[in-house]
Amino acid sequence: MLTFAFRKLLTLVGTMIGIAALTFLITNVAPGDPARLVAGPNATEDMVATIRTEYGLDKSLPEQFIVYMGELVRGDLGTSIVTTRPVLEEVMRYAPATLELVFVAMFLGIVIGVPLGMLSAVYKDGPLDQVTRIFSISGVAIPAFWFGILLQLMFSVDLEWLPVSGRLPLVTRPPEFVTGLLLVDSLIAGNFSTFWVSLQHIILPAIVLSFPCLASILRVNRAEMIEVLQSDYIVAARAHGISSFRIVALYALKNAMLPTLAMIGLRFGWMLGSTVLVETVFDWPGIGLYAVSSALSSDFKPVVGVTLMIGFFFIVANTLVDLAYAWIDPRLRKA
Amino acid sequence: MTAHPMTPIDTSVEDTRPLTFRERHASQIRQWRLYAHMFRKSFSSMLGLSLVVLFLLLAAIGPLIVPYPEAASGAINMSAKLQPPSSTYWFGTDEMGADIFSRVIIGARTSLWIGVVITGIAAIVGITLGIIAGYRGGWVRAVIMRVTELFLAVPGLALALAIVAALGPGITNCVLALAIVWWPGYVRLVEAKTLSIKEELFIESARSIGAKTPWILWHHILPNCMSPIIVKMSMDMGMAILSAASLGFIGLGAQPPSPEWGSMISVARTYMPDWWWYSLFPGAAIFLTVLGFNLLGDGLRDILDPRSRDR
Amino acid sequence: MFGKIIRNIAIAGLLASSVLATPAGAFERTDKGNVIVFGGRQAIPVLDPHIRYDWSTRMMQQAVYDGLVKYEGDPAVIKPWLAEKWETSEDGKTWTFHLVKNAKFHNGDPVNAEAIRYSFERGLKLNKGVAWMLKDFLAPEGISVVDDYTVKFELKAPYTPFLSFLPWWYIVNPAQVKAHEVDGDYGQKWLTDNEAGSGPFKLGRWEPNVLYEAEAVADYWKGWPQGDANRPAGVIYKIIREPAAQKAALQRGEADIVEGLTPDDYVQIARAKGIAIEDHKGMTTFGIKFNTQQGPTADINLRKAIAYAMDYDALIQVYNGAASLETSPIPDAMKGHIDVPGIPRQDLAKAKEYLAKSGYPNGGITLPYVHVAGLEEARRIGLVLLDSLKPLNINVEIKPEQWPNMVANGSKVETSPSMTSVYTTPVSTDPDAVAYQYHKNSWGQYFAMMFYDNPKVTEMIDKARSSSNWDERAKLYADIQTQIVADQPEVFGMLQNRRWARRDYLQGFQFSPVRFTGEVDIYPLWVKAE
Amino acid sequence: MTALLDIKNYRLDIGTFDGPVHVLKGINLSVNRGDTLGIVGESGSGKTVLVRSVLGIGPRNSKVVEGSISFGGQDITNLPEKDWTKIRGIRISMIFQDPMTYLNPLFTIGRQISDVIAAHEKAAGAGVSSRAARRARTEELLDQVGLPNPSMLFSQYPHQLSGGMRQRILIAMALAGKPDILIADEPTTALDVTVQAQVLDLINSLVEKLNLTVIMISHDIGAIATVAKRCAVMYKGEIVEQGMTQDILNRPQHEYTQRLLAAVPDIDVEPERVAAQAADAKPAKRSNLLEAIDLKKVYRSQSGTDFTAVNSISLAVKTGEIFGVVGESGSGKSTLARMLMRLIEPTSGDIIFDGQNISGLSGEPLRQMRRHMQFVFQNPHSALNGRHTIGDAIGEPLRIQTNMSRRDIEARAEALLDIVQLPKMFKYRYPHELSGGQKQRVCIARAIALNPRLLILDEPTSALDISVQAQVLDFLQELRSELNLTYVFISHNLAVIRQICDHTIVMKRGEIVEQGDTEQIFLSPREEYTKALIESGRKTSQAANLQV
Repeated sequence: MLTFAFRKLLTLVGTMIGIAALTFLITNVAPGDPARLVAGPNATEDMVATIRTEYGLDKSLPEQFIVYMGELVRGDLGTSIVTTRPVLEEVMRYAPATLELVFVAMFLGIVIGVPLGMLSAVYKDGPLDQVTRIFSISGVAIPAFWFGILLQLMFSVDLEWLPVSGRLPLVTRPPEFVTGLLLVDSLIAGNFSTFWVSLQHIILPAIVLSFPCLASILRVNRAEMIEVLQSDYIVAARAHGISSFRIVALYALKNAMLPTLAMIGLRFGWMLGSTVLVETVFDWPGIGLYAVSSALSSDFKPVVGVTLMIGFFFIVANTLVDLAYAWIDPRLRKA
Repeated sequence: MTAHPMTPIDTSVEDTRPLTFRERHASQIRQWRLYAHMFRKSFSSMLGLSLVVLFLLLAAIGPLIVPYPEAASGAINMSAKLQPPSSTYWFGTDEMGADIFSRVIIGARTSLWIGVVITGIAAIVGITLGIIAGYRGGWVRAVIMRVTELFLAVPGLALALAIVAALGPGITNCVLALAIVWWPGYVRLVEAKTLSIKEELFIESARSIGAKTPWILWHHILPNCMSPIIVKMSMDMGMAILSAASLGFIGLGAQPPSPEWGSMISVARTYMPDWWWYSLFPGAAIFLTVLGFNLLGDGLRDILDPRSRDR
Repeated sequence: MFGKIIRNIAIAGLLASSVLATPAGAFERTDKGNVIVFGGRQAIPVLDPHIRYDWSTRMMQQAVYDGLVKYEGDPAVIKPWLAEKWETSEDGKTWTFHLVKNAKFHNGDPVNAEAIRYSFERGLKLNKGVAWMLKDFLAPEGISVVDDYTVKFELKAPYTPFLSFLPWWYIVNPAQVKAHEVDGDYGQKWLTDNEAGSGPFKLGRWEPNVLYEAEAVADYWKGWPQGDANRPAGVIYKIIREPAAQKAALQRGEADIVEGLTPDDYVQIARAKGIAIEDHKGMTTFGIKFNTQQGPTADINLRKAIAYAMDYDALIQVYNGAASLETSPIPDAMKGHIDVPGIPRQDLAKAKEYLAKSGYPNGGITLPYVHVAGLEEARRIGLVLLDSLKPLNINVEIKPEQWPNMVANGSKVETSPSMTSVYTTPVSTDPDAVAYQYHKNSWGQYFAMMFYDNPKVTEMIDKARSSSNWDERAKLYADIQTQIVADQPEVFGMLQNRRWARRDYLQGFQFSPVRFTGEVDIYPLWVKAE
Repeated sequence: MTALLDIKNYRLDIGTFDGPVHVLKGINLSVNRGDTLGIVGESGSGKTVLVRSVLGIGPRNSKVVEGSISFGGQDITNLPEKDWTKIRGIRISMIFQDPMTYLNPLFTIGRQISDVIAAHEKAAGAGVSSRAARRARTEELLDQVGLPNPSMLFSQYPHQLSGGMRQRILIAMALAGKPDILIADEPTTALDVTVQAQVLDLINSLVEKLNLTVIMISHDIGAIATVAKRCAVMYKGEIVEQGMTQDILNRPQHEYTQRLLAAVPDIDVEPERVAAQAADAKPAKRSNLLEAIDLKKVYRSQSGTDFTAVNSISLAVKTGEIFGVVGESGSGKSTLARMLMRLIEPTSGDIIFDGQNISGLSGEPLRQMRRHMQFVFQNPHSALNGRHTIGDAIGEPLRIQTNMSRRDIEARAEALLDIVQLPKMFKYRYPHELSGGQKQRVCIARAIALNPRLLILDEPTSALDISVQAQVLDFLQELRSELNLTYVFISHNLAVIRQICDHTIVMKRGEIVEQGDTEQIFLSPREEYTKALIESGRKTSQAANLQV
């Protein structure tokens, strides 16, 4: 178990360094000059040079890379040239918002996707199956940004049921910082009205984010359920008189959960990536929005930092999935 | 264990006359008829096929049938800007007075191009690397798979965003960036498939008659990988179009006046909700196209992937 | 129509939703009073007044800091602020400012001459943000404290526009800044999201990428023009990135004033009840800059041909009429502006005539048109240009670029594209602010992407900026304008109007053209409750 | 007395794309309380479909055309699902074929059995007993089927147990409801020879102890004969013959039964070949075609431990003979065969083919060498690429190894089909359209396409039905004399080895236990292991010893 953890950790570190190198190189081949942006429109050449020197941009690319990797090993993600703050600090500030969104979306995806997948497997090729199939594939096919805007128009602008964007109303002060997740923090603080309004704010972006994920969870769960339901041990369970409900909801589901879990892990990373779009539409102050605004101002350290962070969460999620695998599947426990 | 439904061929009749085409290809004909039969039975598959056919048709002849073909090349008519849908302008007009119907239809060609190029590059690179990794093993596989995992650990859209932001906006850069992040999916698919096929007896059998590695890869492994690849490519056509549109939406996509759907929505979103038609139609076009390719892929999976084939 | 359909579908659900429905209230009321909400599209990454300025940043800087003087009104005039009066020496090199006695920083420290000296020294030494305005003429050593409330500036050379830049130099409290200095950084790190000012507001909540709150200072040393009873409790600058969301927020009363709607939105929303549009002629010029040194556009006849082919009416239509055509490189609101006779207007015959004289008599070339990615109007103008040049058989390739990349490319003759769309807002009301863009020393700057090189013009500009005689300067600027138009280094476009949409209960809005597009002086704003 | 189970004129169709397939045609069968009935049939005979129909878990898309099944006087032909819960698993229960796949891998043994108990209690309407009570009952059942240490087994998972133990657990599960009828579906097929015998013994003892009514289906007449007093023979969806097992074995009436019985290789019959050869009396001192010297294969697992699959084996195959290799699964015989072909690289040792040491060959010379040695695989179903036509498969060696034109290859492929006695039109067919025996013929055709001198046959018949097995074996012998081939023949089936091999080695855990002339080994085995092997072979796959 210890060697397992150690190997995981080693892969994690290796992958992180790989991602850092990859994104650093990609973002730095561009001709863009962020220093000039920061210096302001009228800045003279020597003013731009001041900033370049301050952020080490006057060095050659390989030098910058070595410096960056050196900092990275020490846990320093560099400094954003636009906000002049350490990237790590900013990423940590924005990460809870993103995680909260992703958790809620993932929750929706699992809570709706798994049972629906189960039902359409049981009623395979029936009308319910056809409907969920089109519904779920619509989920993958719908452009998230477009869908988000439609929902905004419908529920916020037209019906005025839900707020247009943001995490909290303007005058509501965020609850005391514990986890950074407003839903959790407000409950800890015992402030139910804040909980309620932050729930209202998160619901639309979470739906948009969860829709494609829900779809693939549903598809995988359905496919696996169909296969498991045809497997020998299910036939045996039927032959031994176990009730259909128990077979489907316990025996088959547990087996079908393995690939579904893998999909959830995969989709977790995908969701983190999609926050780039959803957070833009809903002005959700998370790392996705931070990445987009940084990318648009050629401020690349935050882009690399966010990519790293997403990679990190993704790997962590997949490690958790691996552990869940071992927990569910006794055959893997010895490894 | 059910009885094998396929009755072995009757060996008693031995005919000396040359066989007709139909007889020689009886097996394939039956197979295709079976596919067609299974495909037709599923409403969603047929819906997908219809959408894809419609899309391909529009991509092929779109510019010939639209009322204002010049709308796609930047003709402006400021006096007719932001007109709601009418008999003159079926989908209304945009902020420069261009006919949205014409632009959406002609945009199909752009989208098709985007989908084909991204999927094509990704598939060629991914299949090649995947098959090599799966068959060769050893350090070759280790290197390929490490790089692949690296790419897979970063969400594609975020990485593509970084690449396009670095290369500068534009449809070519967009396609390039997406192709760069797209191939690892194929590597993983093909590598896994190759690993399992490699263990099949017929591979050993081919080796025992002295087949060289390229022959085995080309004649034995590749054809057996094709089903999931075809399914994935079909789905990816849609997803690539969607991703390109997403980049277009962020403002990194096609340059004006090119009628790319994502870029159209990117502009149109600022005209919401009062000029709703502007974003509705390109959005619907993306949605239906991607839906079509995905439903088609899903239908193909049902008939091509033996795991779900139970009749 | 779309809205109606949804509304009908949803009517059934309305009853059930009464729990969810948030009251579409007006301005936010807190127990301290009304809070005005400003919906803006861009963030305020760094508040430090000597590091950075753009419209949103400067709006907030203006709220929490004071300068020696301040621009107010339309046309903009320089008003005494921390300095109650000032005088200039004969040779125009020494400026002496006398400070008001009652000004104090938010922590209670008095605003004295040392604070002024320190702030200017800080700005110059950091060599960022506003430094460029004065650094060529003022060294840190040139600033001296005469007495507690008198400060003296000695310039290296006479510089008439000196005063016009001073409103943008805000005064920080040296004691507070020094207390937060880290590694001799002049308190840069601390001032990023803290303030040490004396302005009418102090900082409230500071949630980057979400909102920035300014709380009114009850006993602001200069008092409140709207009266203490009307003065707001504070102002929240809320980031709303999407124009559609801005519009929605305004309509729902979640924001009291927004900027950055599309031209069509303004037309549309003006009809809505309870909403008023602020529409003012601004100083921001739009030009399509040619690369006059390299490529096809080095040919003046081609430049003229393009200028005559341009559909100028469409430029105005892009803004739904809320713009006026440039009649000179210098905007109308600026001193010394003249209407240059014969500035090109659309005339295809003339365009073809010039084209025939150029190196491309039959067209057949493709010219790039670069604009800042995401700038909607610039993109649309690109489409107008593309359409306008079709009769000349010239094709236009519209290329959106990220601002830093565009600037980087535009800093060298070799990489500068043939045509670049550039909006320029002069930082002061002095004509030198615009004229100097056509000076050879400006090469490499984004507004000088045309690499304009006319020694005669350069000489005239140098002469005009050091002269303190206005009549002489006015004549020089008239000649400069005429000559630049004749050389056609750019297509002279239009001056777009500055627009905001606000709730009609929001009072005290004061426009000043010298501020940036979007920037509002929030000091005089107040809410008139029914 | 009415029969406990009565099947009358039962006809069942399965709908497929090609139209309905008549899976069961007019089945008449009745089982009385206390009966032990065996159903014998080869794959595709419909025996599994039949017993599953009795349990109401027949194939999807099936349709009862005619007839009925009644159980205890109640018609259960088209029983609704909710009524089945009172019968399935409680009054009729089933032991499944493959212990590997019929246990849910994610649940403990105890959980799975006590769930079955709970389900039965619920169906009986008596209310579910306590967890502890169920545990006690489960452990009792485990004890009953002869499993040691039931309380430990209770919390173990299926993958921690051996195949034989899992089969016993399946039996325990089937007994959980004290069923009226116990159906055993090929309960021994997936097990090793020695384990097979034990499981059959267990079933026999349970029948005796619990007075069970048993229906056992199997393709193995030997297994049926061990358990069942009565017996029915199924062929292509029909029962061709039924009666007392003894009678059928001794006096088979139907032509198919006769054929089936004749096809069972008999371990105790001296092959005709020996007599013939003795008569031939050729002194012919034949040369060695293939020699292996000190072959060794060591696998290194990921954890770093070594596993020796083949340990220092030396052998010599003479030109023209059939060289037998026999051993249980895991004895290393397949690894050995593959090493001889250089399909697996030996860790050490030499292989000499026709006087040339081929263990160091690589690249082109190795490819050339492959012309002379060919391999026929155990499982013809996976040895052919499903995407290639038969013509392509047979032509492939020619396309790889020769410069023959397309047309010549076509002609040669047709000729080869002729040699393996398949029609020419098969060229255009795909493997999945062929039966197992036909596929194995195609594999053989492919193997002889290049006129090799040596064929290595790795259990060429074990994946085939018995009647087909016999045909293929006959055909192989014919082919050998026709084409002058030398065989290395690998099998776990001693009867088959005795029937055809001249010289035999017996392998156990990667080593040769005994070697010598085949007849010598069978008549007077020297080693204990060989003796035990022959003994268990006699017990299970041999029906003839019951024909007393």
